[in-house]
Order: sequence, then C-alpha cells, then structure tokens
Amino acid sequence: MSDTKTITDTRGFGRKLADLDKTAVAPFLALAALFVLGALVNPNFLSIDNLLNVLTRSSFIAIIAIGATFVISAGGLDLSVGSMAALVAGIMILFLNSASIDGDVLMLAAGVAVAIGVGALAGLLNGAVITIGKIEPFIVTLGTMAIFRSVTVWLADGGSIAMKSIAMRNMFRPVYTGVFLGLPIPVWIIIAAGLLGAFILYKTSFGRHVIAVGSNEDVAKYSGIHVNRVRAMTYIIQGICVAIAVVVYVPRLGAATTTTGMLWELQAITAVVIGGTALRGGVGRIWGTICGAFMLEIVGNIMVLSNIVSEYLIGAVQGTIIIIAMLVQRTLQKKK
Amino acid sequence: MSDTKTITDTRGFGRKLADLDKTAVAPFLALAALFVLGALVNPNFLSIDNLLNVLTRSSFIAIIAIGATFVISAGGLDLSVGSMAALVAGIMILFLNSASIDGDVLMLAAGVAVAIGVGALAGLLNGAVITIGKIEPFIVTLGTMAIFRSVTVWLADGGSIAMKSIAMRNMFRPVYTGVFLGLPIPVWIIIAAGLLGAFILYKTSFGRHVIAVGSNEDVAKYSGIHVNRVRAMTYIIQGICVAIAVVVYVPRLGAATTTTGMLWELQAITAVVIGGTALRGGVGRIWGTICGAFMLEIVGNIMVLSNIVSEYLIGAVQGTIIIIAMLVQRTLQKKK
Amino acid sequence: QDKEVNIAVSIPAADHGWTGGVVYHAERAAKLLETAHPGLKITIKTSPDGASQANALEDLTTQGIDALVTLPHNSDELTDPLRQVKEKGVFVTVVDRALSDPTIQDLYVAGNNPELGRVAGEYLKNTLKTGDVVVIRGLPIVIDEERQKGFDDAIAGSGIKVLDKQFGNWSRDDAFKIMQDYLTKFPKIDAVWCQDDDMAVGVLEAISQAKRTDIKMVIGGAGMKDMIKRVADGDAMTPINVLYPPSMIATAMELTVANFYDQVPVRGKYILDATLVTKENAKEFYFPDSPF
Amino acid sequence: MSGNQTTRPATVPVLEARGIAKAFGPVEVLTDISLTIMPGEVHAIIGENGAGKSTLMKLLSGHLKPTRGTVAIDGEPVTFAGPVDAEHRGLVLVHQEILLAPDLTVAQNIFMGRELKRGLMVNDREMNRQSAEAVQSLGADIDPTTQISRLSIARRQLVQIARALQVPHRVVIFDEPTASLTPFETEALLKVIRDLRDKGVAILYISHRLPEVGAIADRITVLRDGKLVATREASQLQPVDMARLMVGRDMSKLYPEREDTASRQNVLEVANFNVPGYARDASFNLRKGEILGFAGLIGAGRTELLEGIVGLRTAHGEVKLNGKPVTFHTVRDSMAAGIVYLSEDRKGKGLLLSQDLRTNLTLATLEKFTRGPLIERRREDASLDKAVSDFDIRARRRDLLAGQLSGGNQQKLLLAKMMLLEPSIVIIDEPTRGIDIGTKEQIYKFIADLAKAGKSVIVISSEMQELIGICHRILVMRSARIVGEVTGDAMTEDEIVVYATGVKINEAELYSAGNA
Ligand SMILES: Nc1ncnc2c1ncn2[C@@H]1O[C@H](COP(=O)(O)OP(=O)(O)OP(=O)(O)O)[C@@H](O)[C@H]1O
Ligand SMILES: Nc1ncnc2c1ncn2[C@@H]1O[C@H](COP(=O)(O)OP(=O)(O)OP(=O)(O)O)[C@@H](O)[C@H]1O
Ligand SMILES: [Mg+2]
Ligand SMILES: [Mg+2]
Repeated sequence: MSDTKTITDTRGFGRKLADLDKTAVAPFLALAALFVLGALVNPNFLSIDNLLNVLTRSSFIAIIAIGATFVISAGGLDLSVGSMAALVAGIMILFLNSASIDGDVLMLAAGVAVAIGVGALAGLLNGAVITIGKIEPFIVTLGTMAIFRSVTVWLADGGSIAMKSIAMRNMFRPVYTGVFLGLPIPVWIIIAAGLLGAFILYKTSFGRHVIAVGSNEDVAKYSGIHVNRVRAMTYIIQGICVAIAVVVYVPRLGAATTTTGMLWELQAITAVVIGGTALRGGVGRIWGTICGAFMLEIVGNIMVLSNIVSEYLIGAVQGTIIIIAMLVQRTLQKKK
Repeated sequence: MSDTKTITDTRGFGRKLADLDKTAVAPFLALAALFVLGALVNPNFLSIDNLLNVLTRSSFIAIIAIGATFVISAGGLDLSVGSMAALVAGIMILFLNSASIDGDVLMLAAGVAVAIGVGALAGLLNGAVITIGKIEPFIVTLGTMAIFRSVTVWLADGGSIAMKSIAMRNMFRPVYTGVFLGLPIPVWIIIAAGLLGAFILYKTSFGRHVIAVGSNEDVAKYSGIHVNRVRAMTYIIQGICVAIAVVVYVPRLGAATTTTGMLWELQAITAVVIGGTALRGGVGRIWGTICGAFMLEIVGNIMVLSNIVSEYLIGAVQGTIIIIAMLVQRTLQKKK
Repeated sequence: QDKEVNIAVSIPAADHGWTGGVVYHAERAAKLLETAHPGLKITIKTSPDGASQANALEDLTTQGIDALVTLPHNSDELTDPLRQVKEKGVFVTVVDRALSDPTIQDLYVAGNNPELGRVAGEYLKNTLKTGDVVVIRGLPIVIDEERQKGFDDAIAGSGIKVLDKQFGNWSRDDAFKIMQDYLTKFPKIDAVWCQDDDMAVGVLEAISQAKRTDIKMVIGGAGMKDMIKRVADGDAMTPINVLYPPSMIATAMELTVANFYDQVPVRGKYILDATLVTKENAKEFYFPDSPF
Repeated sequence: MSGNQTTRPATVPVLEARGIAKAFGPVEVLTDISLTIMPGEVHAIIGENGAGKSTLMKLLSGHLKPTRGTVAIDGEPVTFAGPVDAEHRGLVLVHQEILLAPDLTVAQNIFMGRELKRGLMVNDREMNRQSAEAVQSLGADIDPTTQISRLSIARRQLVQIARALQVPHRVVIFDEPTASLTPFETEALLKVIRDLRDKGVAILYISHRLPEVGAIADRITVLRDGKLVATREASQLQPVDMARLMVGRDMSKLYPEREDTASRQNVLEVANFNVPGYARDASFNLRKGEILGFAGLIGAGRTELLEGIVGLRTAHGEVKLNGKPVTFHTVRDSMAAGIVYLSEDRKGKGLLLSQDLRTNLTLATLEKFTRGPLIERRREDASLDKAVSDFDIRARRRDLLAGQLSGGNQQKLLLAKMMLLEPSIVIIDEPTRGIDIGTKEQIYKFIADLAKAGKSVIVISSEMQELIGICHRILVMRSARIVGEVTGDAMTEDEIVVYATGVKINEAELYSAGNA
C-alpha cells in the first residue's frame, strides 16, 4: 500500500501543477490575447505610458474587486460598492475640508483613517443585515446601494464635494500621480492589497473559513465555524477595500460627485468572475481578480484607441469582447 | 409502529399546510403593510384611481419579472432585460414607422409579432451563449446588456425613436390606457401572463424540469432532462415576456429612447426575490413575483405622494423600505 | 394675494452635476416663491428616468394641481403623458426640452442646446482658425445630439478638424479616462470640447497629469461655478465657457407663478441665450454658493 | 439461504463486462474486470472501501466510460451515450450517494424526466398515488408531497430506490442501498429484490453487510484494489470467507473484547431535554469510559436530540458536564468543552466535497495549525499523513478532492477530522455506514480504545448488531422519546426492537411482511 502511495504522490504532484496552470493561468492568457488585439488596433497601445495609465486607472476596480473576491468566495454578493465608494469619498472630503486637525499631513492621515472607518462600518451594515436578517445579499446590497448613493447626493446638495484646500490637494495628489521605483503609486497599492488579500485568503485560518462557508455552509457550521461572523467579516473587508480604493481615487480629481463609483459594482463583480472565481462561492482567486480588473480597463482603452467602430456601438463591441474573453478562458480551463 | 406513523404523518401534514401559508402569503402580507404606510402618508393613496394607476404602471416590471421567475428558478440570471426592452421597443417602432403593410390594424399586429420575434431571438442569444459556451449567466447577460443598449443607441442615432403616425399612435394607445370590465388593459395582461406563467411552471412537465434544473442540475441530467434545452428555453421565455412588456410600454410613451428600460433588470430581479423565489434556483413563485413588482411600484408611488423627505434622500428611504419589506416577509416565513 | 395655487415641479433626479444644479435651484426657488405668496404650494418631485417621470406626472395630477413645471427627461417619451396632464386643465410649463407637440405647452422656457454647441464651435473657429479638436460627448440622449449638431454646423467648412468623439457619460471619471486615451492616441491636439463642465474637470486633470503642452484650450459648457471661476481668473486653458444655467428651472417657476398672481397672462416661448462667458463678464455668472 | 439457483436459466448474460478498466488520470482504479450477469440472478459485488465497486457500477450503467474493454448487453457490445441511454436499454443504477433534487417533492423526484401527463398538464394526483405505493412497497410510509430536503438520509435513500424501480428495467444495480436503512426497511427491500429476481430481472447488489449479502445473493464477486479476486456461488461462501477474500487476511472476530471500562462517574447528565419537533423530555447519563448506544427506527429523533445537545439546533433542557451545568449556544461551545459530534450526513454536513483532503482534515482545528496568523502547511501535511495511516484512508492520490474518495474513505476522513479536536466525549452518528468489514473492525477497536483511554462515546446506529457488539448500554428512542434502556444480557435485537417499535417482535414481522 505504502509504495502505491509514494508513486501516485509524485505523479499527483505533476498533475496538480498542470491543473493549477490551467485554471489559474487562463485569465492571464485571455489578458495576453487582449494585448495582441490592442497592439493590432493601435501601436501606441503597447507604449509604457499607455499601459501604466491603464494599470493605474484599473486600481479602483482592482482593489474593490479584491474585497469582492472575499464576499463572493463566501457565497455572498455586494452590489453597494459603487455607492459606498461615493459615500466614503464624500465623507472623507468633508472631513478634510473641516480642517479640524492642525498640520496637513496629520489631517490627511486622519482622513484616511476616517475613510477606512466609514468603509468598514458600511460593510458591517451590509454584513449585519444579511446575516442577522437572513435576507438575500442581492436585496440588502441593492437597498444599501440606493441608501449610500442618496446620502451622498444629499451631502453634496445634488452637486459635488470638492477638496477646498489647494495645499492639501497638492500634497495628496501624488498618491494617484506619484511614481515609485518606476511604477505609479496606485500600482504599488494594488500589489500590496493583492499580497495582503492573497495572504489572508490562502494562508490564514480565516481565509480557509471563508472558502468553507462558500462551499458548504452546513459543513462549516458542523465544523464549529461561526458562519455569520465569517460572512459579516467578508463584507467588512469589502468595505475596507472600498475605502482604500477611495484613498487612491480622491487625489485624482479631488472631488466626490453624484456619479462617483457609478456601475463599479458590476465592474468589480465582472472582474472577479473573469478572474476565475465562481459566483456560487467556494473558490477565490485574488490574482485572477486583479487580472480581470485590468482586462476590463484595457477593453475600454482599446475602444478609445481604435478608430473602427462608431461611438454608438462601442458598448456592443466591449460587451462582445468580454464574453469572448470569458469564452477563451473557459475553453482553456476545460482543456485538461 | 402504525401509531407512530399516524402521529408523525399528521404532524407532517399540519406543518406542510402552515409552510404553504407562510411562504406563499408572506409577500402579500408585506404588501398589506405597504398599503397601511401609503394610507398614512397620503389619504389619496387609497383612491381607486391611484391604485389602478400604480397597478397599471407595474405591468412592465411584473411581466418581465414573470419571465425572470423562470430564468431564476432554473438557476440562471438575466441582466439584459432592460436593454432588451429598449431594443425590442426600438425595432418595433422602426417597423411600425416603415408602414410596410396596408391597414393600421394589420400593421400593429405585425408590429407585435415582430416585437415577440425579436424578444425571443434576443433570449435565444442569451440562452445559447450561456449553455453552449458554459459561461456564467452574469457575464453573458452583462455583455448582452451592453450590446442591446448600444445597438438601440445606434438605431436611434443617439437620440430617440418615436412613432411617427399619429393615427396609429391613437389606435395603439388604448393598450395602455384602455379599460375593460373596470380594469385597465395592462392589468388584464398581467393576469393573463401570470395565469399562463403559473400554468407552465406548475402544471406542465417543462415547468417541473425548470425547477429540477434549478434545484440540482446533475440530478436533472441523470433523469434524462435536456438541461441545456430547458435552460435556454427559460431565456427565450424571458425574451418573450420582455416583448409583451414592450407591447404595453410603447403605447404609453410612444417612443423608445436610449434610456428606456434602464435598471429594469434590477427591478425585475428584486420583484422576483421579494416575491419569494430564491436566487439560487429550485423555487419559483409567479404570484409572489407579481406581488413583488407591485410592491416596488407602490414604494415609488408613496415617495411621490409623501412630502416628508428631501428629494435627495428618496433613494435612501426607498432602499430602506425594500429591505424592511423583505425582513417582514422573512420573519413571517420563519414563524413556523 | 392669498389665492390658493398648487404648482408641481417634475424634474430629473440629481444624477450628475447639472441635474444636481436643477434640483438645487428648484428647491431654492420654491422656498422663495412660497414665502412671497402665502397661498402658494409647490411640490417638487425628481425622477431617475422617463418612465418614472411619467409615473410622477400621473401621481402629481391625481393630487390636483393648477400648474406643472417640468424639465422632461425626453420630449419624445413625455409628450403623451404631458398631454394627459394638459387635458385635466393644468397649466403646463416646459423647460429646456421642447415637446414634439408644441400645442401642449402653455409656456416654454428654453435653454438652447444647439446654441450651446454653436457658440462653442464658433469660438473655436474664430480663435484657432485651423486645428485638431477632440470632443467628449455626454450620454447618447437628445440634448447631446442637439449640442453636437450645433457644434458640427458651426465648424463646418472651417479649418477645425474633429479627430475623435466619445461618450463621457457626463462623468468626470469617464472624461478623465477618455482624455488620457486621446492623449495616447493623438500626438497633437489643439483643443478639447466637452459638452459639460463636469467632464471638463476630468479633462483638465488628465492634461495636467500628462504634462502635455500642445493643447491650447478646453471648452466646457453649462457654467459650473468652478469653471466660471477659472475663466474669471484668466486661466489660459479655459478662456471661455458657454452658459447653460440649471437656474432656468427657477426662471420657469417664477414665470409660472407670475401667471397666477400677476395680472399679465404669461404665455409663449422664452429662449435663454447660450451666453458666451469670457474673462470680462465672468464675475456676473459666478455664484459661489451654488452646488453646481 | 435463498436456495433457488435452480431457477436461473442458462441463457446469454443480460449484462457483461469484458476486460474493462478505468483510470482517473494516471491512476488505474479498475483493472481487467470480466463479469457476467444473468437474467433472474442476484449478483453481489463486495470489496473493501475504495476497491472500485462504485466505479465498476458506474461503468456498467453509462455514468463513466471505460478506458479499456467493453460492456455487452445480451452479448452485443454497446457504448452508452450516457446514463439516460443506459436507462433506455433497461439498466438502472441506484447510486451510493443520494442524487435527488432537494427542492422537489418525493413524487416529483420519482417521476422526474418521466412525468405522467393528462393532456398538457402533469398528472400530479396519479404520480402522487403511484409514488406512495412505490415507497410503501419498500416498507416505508412517506407522504409523496414532502420536499426531499425535509427527509432524513434513510428516507431519501428509499425514495431513490423507488425512483429507480419506477423506470422500466431489466437490470437493476443497487450500490449500498441498505447502508442507511434499519433492519425493517432492509428486510422489505430484500423482499422487493427477490420479487424482481423472480420476475427475471437481473440484480447487481453491493453491500458491506455480509450476512445480508449471503441472504440475497446467488453469486458473489469479490474486488480487491481494483482487481477481480473471485466470483463464486453464494452457497459456497460463508461471511467469514467473504471477509477473507475481501481483506486478504483472516477476519476472526469483528468486535473487540468488551472491557468494563465504564466508571461510576457521570461525565454528561442530560435532563428534561427538548428539541422542538424532534425530541421530548429526554433524560440520560453518560459515564466516563462508557460506550453508550442509541437505537431506534428511522425518524425516532436520535440525530436531532444529540444535535440539540451539542448546540446545533435550538433546544432547551438541562445539561451537566462533569457535574457543572452548561449551555451550548453553538457547536463551537461544545467543541471547546470537549464534546464532538460526527454527523451521519457526511456529504452534506461532514466534508467539503469540493475541497482537498488536507483542507477537510484540519477545518475544525485550524487554530492548532497556525503560528501567528499563518497556517503551517507542513504541519497540516504531516497531520494528513498521520490520519491516512491511523485511519487507513485509502486515497490513491493525496491531492484528491474529498468528493472523489470512495464512500467509506470519506467516513474515515470525517472521523480523523473530528478526532483532531481531542475530545473527551465523542458522539458518532452512524459510524460505520458504508464501511467495509475490515475497516469496521478498525473503527470498533478505535471506539473501544477511546473508552479504554477514559473517554466516553455515544454511538447512534441503525445496525443493532453493532450496538450490541460494542456498547456497554443501549438507549432506545421511539417517536421523539427515550423509551427504554437495555444493558448486559438484555442487549438483544429482540429486546431493542420491542422498545423501538412499541410492539412485540412477531407483530412487527407480520407488519413488514404484510406491507411488502
Ligand atoms: N472522480 C475520481 N477521480 C479520481 N479518483 C476517483 C474518482 N472517483 C473515484 N476515485 C477513486 O477510485 C477508487 C475506487 O472508488 P469507488 O468509489 O469505486 O470505491 P468503492 O469500492 O465503491 O468504495 P466504498 O465501499 O467506500 O463505496 C477510490 O480510490 C477513489 O478514490
Ligand atoms: N413523518 C415524517 N414526515 C416528514 N419528515 C419526517 C418524518 N419523520 C421524520 N422526518 C424527518 O426526518 C428527520 C428526522 O429523522 P432522522 O431519521 O434523522 O432521525 P433519527 O432518529 O436520527 O434517524 P436515524 O435513525 O437515521 O438516525 C427530520 O429531518 C424530519 O424532518
Ligand atoms: Mg462505493
Ligand atoms: Mg439520524
């Protein structure tokens, strides 16, 4: 018996590697296909500047989608992230404008803390209503989506909330525009968030619990996992990710408007799914998600860089490309 | 032995009756709660005129949501219904404007046929890509949502598509405004669509298969059910329902614009879920869905009739009411 | 003066800067008018899209109103619902977007969309003479189409060449992205025309980030306070703006109220100019307290 | 026993395996199996957990495609397009695992894909009637309009059997149909099988209950490690011989020597315990070092009572642990107090079928494998190695998903998982359901060793023999109440059945006979 085991174990390892390759690598191959398409459409596409622009732009969705990977792996869904981003941005700017602390650096740090606090609270609200009320996440987060959006509009008096202090704005702007070791700061933030997310999801017991809850809630319960707590926690993580995205977003235009974060929820979920995480839960792929967010942004970029389609039809082409990318990915996954 | 059985059996039966009551009736009780709220907010709310207005208006979402009940019961999802409605409306009006058939009545009938054909085809497109491509419905229908919307924009040249012939418009208008036996025509159409939907879902083997596929795909497959065919069929039914909704919608506003049907997908899904159908599939409640659609429209109506909240905060109140309605429903369901 | 009058105002929900301004001005005007006329009651309702606006119109008329002031989402869609309002004997004031059947509206306060495009186009034609321009449109709706057409007509036959047009969805963020991509795509751009000031904010940010110096000017439209301030400050990138004030809703409300309380019957068509705002006259149009 | 081999006519085999083999990836789990099944015979397949029995059945019924070899029907080689194709040819398989749509009713499941119609409409009344009959012929009484999700595993198993028998069939394959049944239902099922055989239907029958196999089979085929060891006439094989062929060594005794390890000291005292809807006024004690059995018929409420005690269900009543009153709000509380509960539903509540062995093994005890926030993969792997050898988990590859293990090996993995909690009180619900005889011996020994080490064990089982074999004391439940206690020499099947049914044994026999 024991020798059978040794043999099969080594063989098993080779196979595992192959499996891993196919499912985890598929989104990256689809991304590569998009690169080829982009290069064909416009040679400027492959310029470092353009790619860095796109990568930087994808940071909001990427960071939010990292949070969504947690929520979705645990079998949940969060439609409120876009509105939540607007709300967190609005409150953060209002706080910064209040200038209640001396010293711009301190004030900024406090602003970031406020953002993260508000994000975590908003996430907790979602998580609590979903777990305690036992209501479908779809309905709860659709409701909070409306709530967060409207509170933002109300705070902005229908207009926009802009950072008043020019000095602070100038100090804050590099968080979006700055470059460190050749890479824009937002890219570093994606990398950091990705590493942290991957660490939590793959290496900690909490991450294991998330996957357990998403793959079979009963088993998780019978194994002594606090299902509700884990589930609520994923929404809090989502809220914190939204807040981090906001910290990258605000320095870009220095304002929150009523359109801030519009449709980000759909983009985030799409990034997660294109990245290989199943909507039914039980699987989570952080790096695939980031790759998915990047793909979405690239598709938009290619559309603007191309001259082929009428601006009216861009949506159609974009939709088609996403479906095809997903098809490519699925085909690659299946070929084991 | 035998007495044990009698005891447990009667328990089972009593329980079952209670179950049926609670789950099926819960949405209607939540609706009743909304009626009370409405009456408190504005005495005009309970006027027959107002209630009929609201009922009539809810017809688009109700009819679309009947289709969505099929899709969701089978474990699918369709985000494209709103855009599909815009596309079907656009094509239908363009066809009517072409005046290619003599006689307005014939022309209208042909227009309705065209609408249903286009709806069925659009549904087939969704169904085919989802089943043959084995891609998550979320992604596919998000893609076709963009595609249908964009094609509509392109057909409308960025503007809107309006019915040209005043005569035909006048002839068509009663489909929305007309009254038959004291009830507006759209209400009759909801009733007809509900009866037909309930018949198909509850009384035919196809309906049984829909639930089976949504409940456990493998089991359905082993039982010789053509899972893909059933699933695709639900999307076609959804397309036809969208077309019927369009036939009621077009006479009301006489035009399709680039924003027609915006966010209807979320409303339809919400109506389905509030009506007691689970998003994971395997359960379908046609009458609950219709009740859900009515509830959504009532919430909007109450908002317009009330003067309490700032316009900016209406979304927040609306979101809260929907979550509370769902909570009420869940609590009622659980009290067994 | 204590005549009882019920006026309903139906406008789009505050889903971007300009509509936010409309809601703001409507609420402000309502307060002022109600204090001026004790018998007057003004109900303001916002709707996110054409269909819900039709619903709101129904609901408002059921409650019994004397006049309706409305800025319709879409004139094609709302002509029939407004006709039904009119048939109930209500005084109808339409703002900004003319109905396909003009007999319905008692009063039409028109912002002039084609004019907004035309004024911007004329300015570019006259100052640049020749040059490459990129355009950022709003959403594919009628207003956008009209503005675009006005612009295209103005520059027709001149040396101004439009390199590209894309939809920015009235959103700063989307405009930022599109501008970044324009900058990648075109090595030389002389000017940018955005259909809305909200989007111009994003465009300016993208340009300043890319440190491109070839772009001579960004022309926005609608008269957002931040942009007016830039004009007033003499910012070279934003030499002008074209007015399209959300306060037109207030104008329409005032005129409608006047119809009931003043002796003169107010009827017909009031067309607001798409005024060209320059450094010289910018002060007149700068309202720091407005949210837009 | 069955004694009617004479009725088997010497014709062509209705179903035949010709040198078939099956590999999953590089691992071959079945090698060169040749087998004939004659009409009107009951052909039993026995073998250890993971020997390849279920895989062979899936090959014969079109659920899997062989890597080598062919399947023949009536002597003609066939290739199945899928299970449905096989069904059309009269081959039905009753799966080892429950394959039913949980949201549909009993009748809807039984007729799924083959609904009876009247005009356009489904004829629910007729389907309900026939379903009730079908289930009744299996000795059960289940309302055909009950949702599957509300049924116990055992009842689901019966529905699944009823469903298979509703298909027109020439060959019926039963993969461990009796694993979750009590003797009553088993007897009724065996009667049904005999009737089928007498009608000329060929039966393939898998079970780990060797006496049962001896009672029903005409021929027996033994598999070991994916190879066919022998095919014999049933009359030539006694259960001990079967066990020897399966395991490859002599199986002298199944149950360990009973030792009086139970002390006087009560570790768990339960009084007036209620689980609404399932258990009423339950009171009992568990002593240190004791093995306490819970017997009863399906639906008696044993599972629910103990789930209530450990905090898995809403319940109320007094529980004292080592003399101190305790309340367990969640399972985590009872786990922390040293009580673990192993669910009878290993697929639904025990293991994450879509995750690998390591993830499953450590799921309940992750905190033991973390340093700081980090899970130490190496310690987990070491623990898996230990579990694999301690519990003899036969996984041909370490990276298999739990769902790819054979049924018995899943049970062992679940056992290993919960034992990592190092409990002082272990509650095992149906510990040997679907376990081969060799492993059963190991599990019994394991339970006895626990008791010897001063732990206490509660065993819920529908196999009375095993309760009698290993327990110090047996409590019997009927309709939500504990109705009796048997100890010492009184621990006989007859005595337990009297309590479990509330009637004398001969009446019960009458009932089960009259029902079939
Ligand atoms: N899909 C699969 N992929 C890989 N290995 C598999 C798969 N299905 C089964 N196996 C392996 O095949 C072997 C035989 O499994 P099978 O289920 O046939 O055993 P069995 O004899 O029915 O056992 P039991 O008595 O426990 O039910 C086992 O080692 C199992 O792990
Ligand atoms: N008459 C009945 N009608 C419907 N459901 C029943 C009936 N009797 C029992 N059940 C269901 O069966 C389950 C309880 O039975 P279960 O067989 O698990 O109890 P048990 O005594 O633990 O059984 P087992 O002998 O399998 O351990 C519950 O889920 C209950 O809903
Ligand atoms: Mg098996
Ligand atoms: Mg049980």
